[in-house]
Amino acid sequence: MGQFIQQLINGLTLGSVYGLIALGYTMVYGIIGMINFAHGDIYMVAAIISVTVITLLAALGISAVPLALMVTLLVVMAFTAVYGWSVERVAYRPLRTAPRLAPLISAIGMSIFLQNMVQLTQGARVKPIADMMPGQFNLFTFDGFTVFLSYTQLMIIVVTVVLLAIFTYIITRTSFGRQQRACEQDQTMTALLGVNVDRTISLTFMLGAALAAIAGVMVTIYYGVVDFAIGFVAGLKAFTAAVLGGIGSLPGAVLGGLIIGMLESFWSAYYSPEYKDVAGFALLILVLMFRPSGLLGRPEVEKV
Amino acid sequence: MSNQQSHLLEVKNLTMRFGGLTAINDLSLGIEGGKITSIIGPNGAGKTTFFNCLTGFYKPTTGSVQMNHPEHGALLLEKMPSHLVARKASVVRTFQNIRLFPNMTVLENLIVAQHNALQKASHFSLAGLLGLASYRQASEAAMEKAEMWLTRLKLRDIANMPTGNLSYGTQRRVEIARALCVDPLLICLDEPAAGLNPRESAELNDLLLYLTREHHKGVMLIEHDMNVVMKVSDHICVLNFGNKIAEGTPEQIQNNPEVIKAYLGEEEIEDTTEEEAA
Amino acid sequence: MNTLQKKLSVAGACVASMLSAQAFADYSVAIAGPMTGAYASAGEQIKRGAEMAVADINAKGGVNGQKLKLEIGDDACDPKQAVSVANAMVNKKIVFMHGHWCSSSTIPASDIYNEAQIPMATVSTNPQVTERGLKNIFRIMGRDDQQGGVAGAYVAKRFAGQKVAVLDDKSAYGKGLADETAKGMQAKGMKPALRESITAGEKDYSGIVSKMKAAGVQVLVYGGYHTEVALILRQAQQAGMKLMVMGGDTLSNNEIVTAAGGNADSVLFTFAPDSRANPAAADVVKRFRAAKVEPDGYVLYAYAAMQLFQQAATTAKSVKYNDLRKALAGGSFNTVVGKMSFDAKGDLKVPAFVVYQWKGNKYEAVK
Amino acid sequence: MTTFQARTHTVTLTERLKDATNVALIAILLGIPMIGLHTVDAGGKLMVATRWPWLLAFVATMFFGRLALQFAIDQFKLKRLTRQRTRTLEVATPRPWLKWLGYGLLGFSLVLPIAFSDNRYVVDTATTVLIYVMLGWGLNVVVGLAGLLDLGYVAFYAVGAYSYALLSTQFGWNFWETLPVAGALAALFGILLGWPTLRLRGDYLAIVTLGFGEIIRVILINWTEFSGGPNGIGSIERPSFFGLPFKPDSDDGATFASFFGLEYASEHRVIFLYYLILVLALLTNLFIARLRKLPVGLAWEAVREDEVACKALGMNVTNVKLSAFAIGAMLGGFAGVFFAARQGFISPESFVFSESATILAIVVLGGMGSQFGVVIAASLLVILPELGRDFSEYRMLLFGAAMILIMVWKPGGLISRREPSKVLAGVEK
Repeated sequence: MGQFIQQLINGLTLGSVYGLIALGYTMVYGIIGMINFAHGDIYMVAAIISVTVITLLAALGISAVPLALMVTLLVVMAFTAVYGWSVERVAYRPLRTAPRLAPLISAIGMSIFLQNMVQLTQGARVKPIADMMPGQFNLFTFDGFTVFLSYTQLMIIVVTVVLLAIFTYIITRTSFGRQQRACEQDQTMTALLGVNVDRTISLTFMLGAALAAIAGVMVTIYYGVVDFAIGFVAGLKAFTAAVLGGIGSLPGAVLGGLIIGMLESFWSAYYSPEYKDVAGFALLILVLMFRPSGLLGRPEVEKV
Repeated sequence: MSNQQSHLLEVKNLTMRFGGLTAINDLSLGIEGGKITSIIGPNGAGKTTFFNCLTGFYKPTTGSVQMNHPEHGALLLEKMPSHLVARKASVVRTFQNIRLFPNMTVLENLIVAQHNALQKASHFSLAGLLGLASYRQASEAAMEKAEMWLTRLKLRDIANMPTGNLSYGTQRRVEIARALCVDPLLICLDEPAAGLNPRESAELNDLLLYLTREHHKGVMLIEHDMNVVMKVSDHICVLNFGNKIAEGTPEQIQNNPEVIKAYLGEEEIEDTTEEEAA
Repeated sequence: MNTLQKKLSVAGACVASMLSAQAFADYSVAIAGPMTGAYASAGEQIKRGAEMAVADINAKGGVNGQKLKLEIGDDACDPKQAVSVANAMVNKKIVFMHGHWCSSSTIPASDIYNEAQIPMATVSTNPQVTERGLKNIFRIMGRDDQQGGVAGAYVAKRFAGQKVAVLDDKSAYGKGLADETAKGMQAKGMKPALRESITAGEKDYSGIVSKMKAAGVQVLVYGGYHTEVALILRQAQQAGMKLMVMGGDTLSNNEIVTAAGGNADSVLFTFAPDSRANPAAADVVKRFRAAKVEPDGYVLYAYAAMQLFQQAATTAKSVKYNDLRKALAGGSFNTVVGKMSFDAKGDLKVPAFVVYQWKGNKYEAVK
Repeated sequence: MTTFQARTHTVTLTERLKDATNVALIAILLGIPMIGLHTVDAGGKLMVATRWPWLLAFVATMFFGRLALQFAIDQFKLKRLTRQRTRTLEVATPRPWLKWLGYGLLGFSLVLPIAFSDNRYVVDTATTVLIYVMLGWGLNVVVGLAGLLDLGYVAFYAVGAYSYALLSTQFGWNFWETLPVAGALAALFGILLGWPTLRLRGDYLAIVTLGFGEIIRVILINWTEFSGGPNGIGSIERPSFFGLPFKPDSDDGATFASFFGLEYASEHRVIFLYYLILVLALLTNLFIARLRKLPVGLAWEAVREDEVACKALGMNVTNVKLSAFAIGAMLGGFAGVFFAARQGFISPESFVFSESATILAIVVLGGMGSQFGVVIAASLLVILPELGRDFSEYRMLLFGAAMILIMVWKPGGLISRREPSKVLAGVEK
């Protein structure tokens, strides 16, 4: 029983991490309808930068946790947003009118480039940080199994919920959100109505990158160790989560992330971690067979 | 000539509801082979929805569409998957916004339309791969049929051009030619005259008459261009907000008050007073 | 000196030495391993060790009067790339290969070296590497079954009566080592309470940690690489578990200390007799540390491999395959990692495995 | 702000400098966290070290690089401008040089092993190119012709490889006996994958196929009794020349060398393997070229163009899609069988997602649906990393950058012209 609750918490945290990255995926996909394979690596770049920033802050003696955390988040978000902008400007803008699959391939190229760039500039070794938020709440002990919720886990879950609310507000209520949704429906028409499509798309990529940055910082603090190869697996899982929840829908991304996070945690705790990825993909295929546009996705009405 | 009493196609109490909206409300209609039947009505009257129910793209909420097929007997179209409607019941349609295969040439579009016959002849592509005589003959027959319709619709000299960059009027004619290559018993044309200049719509009229008189094909037409409808139609059915408000020969329809009211709005006739009061 | 600058200067030196030595460098020797990809840090170690060794040998007049030229192959632990690296090396007419690192790369590449009659010294520990009867393979590190046997016996003795979980990371190396250690434990009458495998390259192992916690596991025997061990250790400490870890040679990499958040004192691992304490290695170790390169893990093995070639080629007075192979098979060599001699299959004759334990930033042998 | 009179607007130097400074500014922001600062391992703890000179160098190269790039683009645009005026609207005439290039390549591929008979590395790389050409053609049926975005194509490659490995090691089947069986098995898996994805579109289809590829790989890794798990399967029987094995002369029966009175050399096997894959590739090309003209081939392309229209014409779209998956998978299976036979050892590491991504890149880069484009793209994407072997660490970095640059330069793929498969004689285009 204790283990069940513990896995519930672990699953919630892992799901929130997947959800955070999936949010970035869905926002980018939502606006230009393209699978941004490099998004996982933008998250990795953010994680690497957060290690540098956290280590620098510790060296400068800024140890008050809330202050250090706020500074790290802001700095990492800023730099990662520039990376997001540059990736879009170099690899995707020239291909905006190209056939659908061209940006997909340049995204894969960009993903390989980012991984190797970081390996060359920051070295291949694993980069650890001291535990920034030690301590946890020991909730209860049930026949010898103490269930705990660490501060970091709580922070990750709270941050995910808050971000989901903020970005849903941005997309649905603000004028920038309307421009984004307009771009997604019909870019040419939106441009004719006077919306600067290029700027909107670039801003979306920067927002997506900022989201990935927050996920990167959270993961660095939670797991305490980061290397240049974490982007690929995380990107794959987040993409699955975004599609499971219905690509293009923000709550869908978080919901998809939570489901996959939970499934993996319980599967590896109660059955065996060997086939947990198979379970994740099998669930996705099952859902898509009955709801071809994901759980919360808008069913694409085929206009005859 | 198909006999008069039993229609080629009988629509009985067809209703189509999308959630709260009733697109078609209890429509019954008989369509005769070898005749041109037109469906007219203001925009949003449910004409295209009717076509979609007819050709299996929408499953009607209630009612049935019965096809009296010379060989296969009575077929309930709404029970059949959409591709069987074309293959077994040989009822083919064209689309309001043209759906051609843009990157393929005009000829290829017409060959694809004869896919079923060719595929059977190619025996899962084996006969085709080995270049057996049976397949070669079927392939040549398909080319001849395509060439026949190309000539008939004056598309011969652009046969090898990709359809994507043809003019709007030409694309319409290619779509009709493609539909004819399926050898349909009933061909449903969704606003074929839209965007055609007078010369082209005159040619369309000749074609429609040619199809029904010479080839005894049933033709169903959704059209707003009244001089096409009134000129060629043998039978007209008028829809308004999903209800059939009139049916009959072009003359009957032209001076049917219900039709005029639906189309041209309120006439200055005696009951205008309570109109102001409402 | 930072890493990028050092790399460039070393590469510059290589190019310069290649150009200058072009005139009379007859012997091309090569190393192959994952210079890019997830295990690039191991590739880096091999490269450093081999470069230093070649520089030292060339400084002392090379081998049989010829200078050595070092060729570097990157297979990123992918069998397909390993095959193309092997073919490239055959074309470069190398006379000796120290590589590959991942067992799944060594096996396909060894067929090509065998056909092209090139002797190779590898550190891959999967038994299958030398079980296929190829005459050109010499393994300069113990095999999984030998390593597993020592580890299994030690765990059964020291942790008798405690609950032990055996995990692996589904890699050819990891699974082989975990299976052999479990066999070693069962031979001494201790049955593992848990036998699972996890996915390498991920971050979240909370599932398996809470499974071990629920099963009351106190000792984890792990087959695989140090990154995952550090993560599991960290997440176990967070879950309030005091977990002792027993692993293989890959845990000798000091990255595990930093990755486990500063203390990896509960990590034990089997490794060959510690070369750094070996007097013959003393001055080499000093020079490595002077170049800010900690000679742990595979650095000294790469150095030893080059020494192996030098001594065998000198005694055989030629680098032709048959002479060199006979010299390698028959002779016994003293290298920075101790004395080496090979049995019929090409495995180390007496692979004494010693159990070490991490103490802060260093590891020491444990009795 | 793209000014519309750009065409005649003479670009001033100040504009170029302003633009280059913008790029330099962005380079600074990009460079600070990655090049300016980096963490170094100092005795168990991380310490941040700085290398400002490297950052300066990076920014400078970006600044001057941008200037040079803009200058080159201006020249290119100017040249193209003048050239365009002289040429009438280029009607899609069939480009003869393409046909000659095709024959030239074919001739070169026949003669290559003889020309490089001593250089085993070139022959082996050429064999790898041909494997990827086979895989590219297989995936081209699914993605190029039928328009079904398949990101899990490596699963069929694995099915082919493992069926040959298992059949040859467990039951002693030789290469030629296994080939058809493995192809059929892969086709079956193709249908197994195709069936649940029938109603899915574009990216949803992509993620399901990606999932399918990962499921196969994870099963191969974990089901050790069946697939040898991570250790893979070794000592797979090498194909022999109609029964004559490629072995040094030994007493048990004639070998290839002894039969033909040649002195044994390991290159014989490599050259034989090259010709074997070449024959397979040519047969595949013939097979697909004919299929394209058959109703099934036309149906594939029709489904890619507009599925709804196909249904309206009475085409059973489900069968068409499944046949595309099956044929594509079968070709992937054949390539897998050859891969296992050539390498003699297979393990799950060879069937990861990045293989599917590379094969997809080959199809898209080659030009969707173009057989010849796949050949060029496959050679490019295999030879490029090999060329980079010398500067080992920067190899993959440049490979990633090359992929981006090529896609930006040729978004429609190298050969983006479609050869009609049915032509009405007597009608000029």
